[in-house]
Amino acid sequence: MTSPSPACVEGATVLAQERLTEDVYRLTVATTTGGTPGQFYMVRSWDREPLLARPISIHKMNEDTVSFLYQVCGRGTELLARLEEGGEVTLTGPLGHGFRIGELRGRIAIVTGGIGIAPTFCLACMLPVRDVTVIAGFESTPYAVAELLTLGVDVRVATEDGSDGTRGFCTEIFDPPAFDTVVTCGPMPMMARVAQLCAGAGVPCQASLEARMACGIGACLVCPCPTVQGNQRVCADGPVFDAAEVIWHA
Amino acid sequence: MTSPSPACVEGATVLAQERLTEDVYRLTVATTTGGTPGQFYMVRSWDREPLLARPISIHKMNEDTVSFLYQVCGRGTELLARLEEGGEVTLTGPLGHGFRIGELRGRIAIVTGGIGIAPTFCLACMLPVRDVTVIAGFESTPYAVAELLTLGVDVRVATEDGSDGTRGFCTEIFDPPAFDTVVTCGPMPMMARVAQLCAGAGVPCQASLEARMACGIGACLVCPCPTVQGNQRVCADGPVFDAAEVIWHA
Amino acid sequence: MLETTLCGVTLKNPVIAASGTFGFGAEYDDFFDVGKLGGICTKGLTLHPREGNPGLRVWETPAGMMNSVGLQNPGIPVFLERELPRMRTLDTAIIANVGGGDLEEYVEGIRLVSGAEGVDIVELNISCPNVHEGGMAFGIDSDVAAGVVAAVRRVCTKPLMVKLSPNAEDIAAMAIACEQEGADAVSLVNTFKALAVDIHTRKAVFDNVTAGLSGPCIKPIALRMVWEVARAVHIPVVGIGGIATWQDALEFIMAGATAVQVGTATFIKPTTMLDIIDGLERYCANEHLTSLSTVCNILGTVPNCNILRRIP
Amino acid sequence: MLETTLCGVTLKNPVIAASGTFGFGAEYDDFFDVGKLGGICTKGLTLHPREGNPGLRVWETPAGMMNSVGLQNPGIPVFLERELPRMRTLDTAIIANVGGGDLEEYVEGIRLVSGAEGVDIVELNISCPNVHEGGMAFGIDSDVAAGVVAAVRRVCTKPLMVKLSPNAEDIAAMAIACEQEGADAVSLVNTFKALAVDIHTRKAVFDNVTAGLSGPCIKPIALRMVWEVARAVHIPVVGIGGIATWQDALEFIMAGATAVQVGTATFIKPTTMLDIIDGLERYCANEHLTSLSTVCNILGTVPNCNILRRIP
Ligand SMILES: Cc1cc2nc3c(=O)[nH]c(=O)nc-3n(C[C@H](O)[C@H](O)[C@H](O)COP(=O)(O)OP(=O)(O)OC[C@H]3O[C@@H](n4cnc5c(N)ncnc54)[C@H](O)[C@@H]3O)c2cc1C
Ligand SMILES: Cc1cc2nc3c(=O)[nH]c(=O)nc-3n(C[C@H](O)[C@H](O)[C@H](O)COP(=O)(O)OP(=O)(O)OC[C@H]3O[C@@H](n4cnc5c(N)ncnc54)[C@H](O)[C@@H]3O)c2cc1C
Ligand SMILES: Cc1cc2nc3c(=O)[nH]c(=O)nc-3n(C[C@H](O)[C@H](O)[C@H](O)COP(=O)(O)O)c2cc1C
Ligand SMILES: Cc1cc2nc3c(=O)[nH]c(=O)nc-3n(C[C@H](O)[C@H](O)[C@H](O)COP(=O)(O)O)c2cc1C
Ligand code: FES
Ligand code: FES
Repeated sequence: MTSPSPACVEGATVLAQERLTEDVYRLTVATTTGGTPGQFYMVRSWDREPLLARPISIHKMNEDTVSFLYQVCGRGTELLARLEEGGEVTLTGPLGHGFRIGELRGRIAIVTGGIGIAPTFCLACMLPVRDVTVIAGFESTPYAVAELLTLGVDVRVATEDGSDGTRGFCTEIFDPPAFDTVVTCGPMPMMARVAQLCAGAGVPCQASLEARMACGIGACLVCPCPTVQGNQRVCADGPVFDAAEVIWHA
Repeated sequence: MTSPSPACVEGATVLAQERLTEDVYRLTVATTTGGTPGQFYMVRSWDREPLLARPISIHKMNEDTVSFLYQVCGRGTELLARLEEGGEVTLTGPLGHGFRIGELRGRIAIVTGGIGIAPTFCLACMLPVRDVTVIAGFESTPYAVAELLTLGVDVRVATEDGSDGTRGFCTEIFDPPAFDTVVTCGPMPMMARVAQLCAGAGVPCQASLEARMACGIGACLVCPCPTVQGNQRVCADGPVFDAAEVIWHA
Repeated sequence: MLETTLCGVTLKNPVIAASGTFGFGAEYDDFFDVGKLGGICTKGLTLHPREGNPGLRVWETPAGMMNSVGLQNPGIPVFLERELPRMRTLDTAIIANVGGGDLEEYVEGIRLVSGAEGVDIVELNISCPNVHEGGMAFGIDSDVAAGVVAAVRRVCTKPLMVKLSPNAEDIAAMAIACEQEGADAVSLVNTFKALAVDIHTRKAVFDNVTAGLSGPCIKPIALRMVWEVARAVHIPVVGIGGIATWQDALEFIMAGATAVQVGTATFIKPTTMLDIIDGLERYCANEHLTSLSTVCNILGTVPNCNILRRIP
Repeated sequence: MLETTLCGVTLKNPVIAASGTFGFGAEYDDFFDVGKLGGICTKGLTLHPREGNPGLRVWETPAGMMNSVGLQNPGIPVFLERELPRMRTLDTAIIANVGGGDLEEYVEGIRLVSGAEGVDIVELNISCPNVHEGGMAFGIDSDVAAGVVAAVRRVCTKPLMVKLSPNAEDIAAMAIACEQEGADAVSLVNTFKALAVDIHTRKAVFDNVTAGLSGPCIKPIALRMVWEVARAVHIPVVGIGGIATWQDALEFIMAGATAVQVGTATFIKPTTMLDIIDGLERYCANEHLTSLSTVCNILGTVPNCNILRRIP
């Protein structure tokens, strides 16, 4: 799968805005720009303030739409949450290199923490249902899980407050030797732990990283990911990296 | 009439937004803060950008509402024009000293240019219809005039492009000796001319001035009006001044 | 919890209205009880009355504004007679901000003001970018500033706080010079010298060409300067520049400010300073701090700062 | 109409991508034909490769952003081998931005770069606030800067443009010093040294404590500096700082800039520079200007500026 070349789409129409939990929303936008799972868009729904667009992963897509699953955690995501059907957003993307689907083999574990489920959702949808196990951790109320279950995906949930599934972190219910390849997305400490577990078990792992961004396309170098080959750009060389190459505690 | 003390009202509800011409709008807001003709509010319908609120005169008011008549001419007024019924604005006011109604005697001319009709409208409404003549100049399509006519006010219109009333400036159809007191509001060169005509004819004239503002309440001194008594503050000492005291070409 | 001592004067809290943005305090009394503020800096005063600058005096910029008021004020004698008595009823610390066209005007002005009952602190303004003579001319070069501070110190019978210009060649050296000449505190920053061009008339927007930039846009630079100065001197530092929220105020305090001044943000919302005070109070309560001094200059004590202590 | 000559090099138009914000040019080629630009400044290059700074590298501020990239670059030899050939296919002027940790690295770096076919102009960066050694340390004091420029001038076989820091003690004196030592142009400003504090961790946001502020927030100050420098020197001045619209660019040109560089605004919208070029073209057409040089430095010729010529 080659990545489509990115475009800057001004005034893309909002088709739907759904509130899934207290602070998690799903925004669906009319655009034909698509992408591959793990790629992202720089999104803005405001004019001048804040200054920069926000990187948000592709959560779902088809020929005419892209959906984003996002958690409100600051000014930008707050403004996104104010959008209503018929509103407009500016999108730049699809950007970055997504999951290397060709390298996923055998039993595949998708280990996510919180909003990390966003990009892995569309990956899970593309893979043969019987090969995939999603191990998803949340602070409290889960989201996006019900839909995966409907699709027949094996989903195992852990919540920190025990309100659903196992109480605790998703890493506690993740048993690397049971899988042939692993994909992970979530907070850095969680991914570091997953990477460590995978390394210990000798299981290849792809991790989708986050970093604050400015350009989003590889020009400004503000989004480094320290790797064994030196600093890579999360936006352009990632966001998906081979977990074994990432220096997790730099 | 003593001025009510000003308040800062956050989240006042927009009751109506009407587009009167290409670039002139009327915004009606629910607020009990009222005021007197010639007073103004600092208005903002945005969060952080632009930085400052915009001074807009009281155009109409009653116990529960204030209306603003405004012309879109930059970022702030553009954002105001985007407001819809049910939207919210932040108002600080009523501010400044309005027209000194007690000093208006005999035949009263209200000479306005363009959007200068905004504050004089509510003044005209308060005065005995038979005493008032409104002499209103516009670049092209007039606004607010039809409503004054309905109220029985004598309105004489001049338009620069001749599309309505007399072709030319309102000052050309204004004959000071025919009046006992004059009120004026409009672009500075126009008001300067009115003041000069009034001075020549010995007719007292009250002029409502404009200046760029920051605080709007008299604290920052960025809105000077040079007068024979030195610099006065348009926001707090005005906006209405005795035209004879203003140094028009400072 | 928020009570703060600034060169011997007790403030209810560390939030002070910045000079030139709060008149003589009475203007905002319609909107809130200004007695809740830590203090009020007067509009910049000069011995002789001034009409200020001609032409446009304000211009908006991204997240900021430029002003060219030019020290319009009624003169110190009129201030003392008419404004000070009214200010004294406001029940907050009074900081008299004094400018001058030459050394003599500074000295005479400060002699008069500092002798007046009710003035708690004198703020020496050597940083106004909007007057041709004096003002910032004294605030660029540390040696020149030292001369003014020394002269003024001799006649000032009240705590003397020197207000620094961000346009100074070396702000830390400037602060050190002020400290050496006997300043009891420094406040910074005044406005940044800036330019706006009217592309239609092809002229500068302001008659003076340049004007002073203030507001949220300058905060990151002002904060850096406050941090540099706080590391350089032992007298209290009052932080100014773009403060609009309690978080902003706390950043300045953590960077070494004993108190803060708020200017432009009051124009955005008259009660901004009350919101800042409330926010700081809640912060202290939530963090179980008995005083903000616990976190004051905390940046000076964390490892990542120490690394840089050696770097010029 | 927009064709511009900058120290002997013909640019299609005066709009140049600023160093560090446009990679080596290829990145934005997905979004528009970068051959339409007047020129591209490379990411800051050093003789030896650099990994850049650890920790967070970007932080948003009101109408601006702070960065702490710290001259991450592959080193000049790798640039010449891998990036330059690709850049040369882009059909726009190539300006090599060169930094260094010490005088020797500057000299060797510029010797190498200026000898390379395809490099049109060398931009000497003595103004990076994000590296510990070198960088801005050379850009504060005019005498220190003069030493670097003189040394570099001897080995630089291409037009030499010196990029000035807004943190310089005296930006006009700095520009004069560069001119005297043989600089063919100056560009300004680089980023402002600024600070952000994380009130939760009670530490500076950046590992380096301070970082460089850019974006619309700095425009009014940058514009003032460009105006001051344009009045002080006879070599061309390239204006940089917060330019986001064609009106902004025109303000810099009227204040004396021969060309402009656009940085942060490209992050807001990839095609910002094309919009600026279009806007300037329309402006020239509407105003019947055959060249922008008609209005370049026009501020220097209007009465209100002359008044101030005598004021320090
Ligand atoms: C490649 C990539 C994909 C992402 N996909 C998603 C997604 O699908 N759903 C989702 O909810 N979030 C996603 N994020 C995180 C998302 O970008 C941040 O939550 C968002 O930028 C926060 O913006 P804010 O204005 O609400 O927060 P603020 O904290 O106000 O933002 C301030 C600045 O910090 C940056 N920032 C803050 N938090 C983060 C973060 N965690 N990662 C990167 N930058 C941050 C912002 O972009 C902004 O520049 C992704 C991040 C990256 C890098
Ligand atoms: C006391 C008073 C009453 C006013 N009443 C009305 C009214 O009833 N209806 C109406 O349409 N306009 C009125 N104005 C003018 C109105 O304030 C400006 O048109 C408006 O501020 C323009 O803002 P903008 O953001 O659209 O324009 P911009 O040009 O983008 O504004 C930039 C800055 O300049 C200021 N500014 C621009 N034009 C003016 C102006 N003519 N007067 C004062 N400041 C200006 C803005 O407030 C802002 O700070 C009044 C002005 C004053 C001083
Ligand atoms: C309109 C205006 C007038 C000012 N007048 C003075 C003054 O007279 N004396 C002075 O020392 N500072 C004056 N200042 C500077 C402020 O006190 C303050 O230092 C500066 O605005 C930065 O703070 P801010 O960003 O919170 O506004 C003035 C600022 C503004 C905006
Ligand atoms: C992320 C980033 C990286 C930068 N890197 C460099 C650099 O390597 N060399 C340099 O001379 N300037 C560098 N700059 C400064 C810009 O070239 C420019 O001078 C500054 O950002 C001001 O312009 P702006 O406000 O248009 O961004 C960098 C700026 C940013 C934002
Ligand atoms: S965000 Fe600019 S290089 Fe990654
Ligand atoms: S706007 Fe502040 S005094 Fe008038």
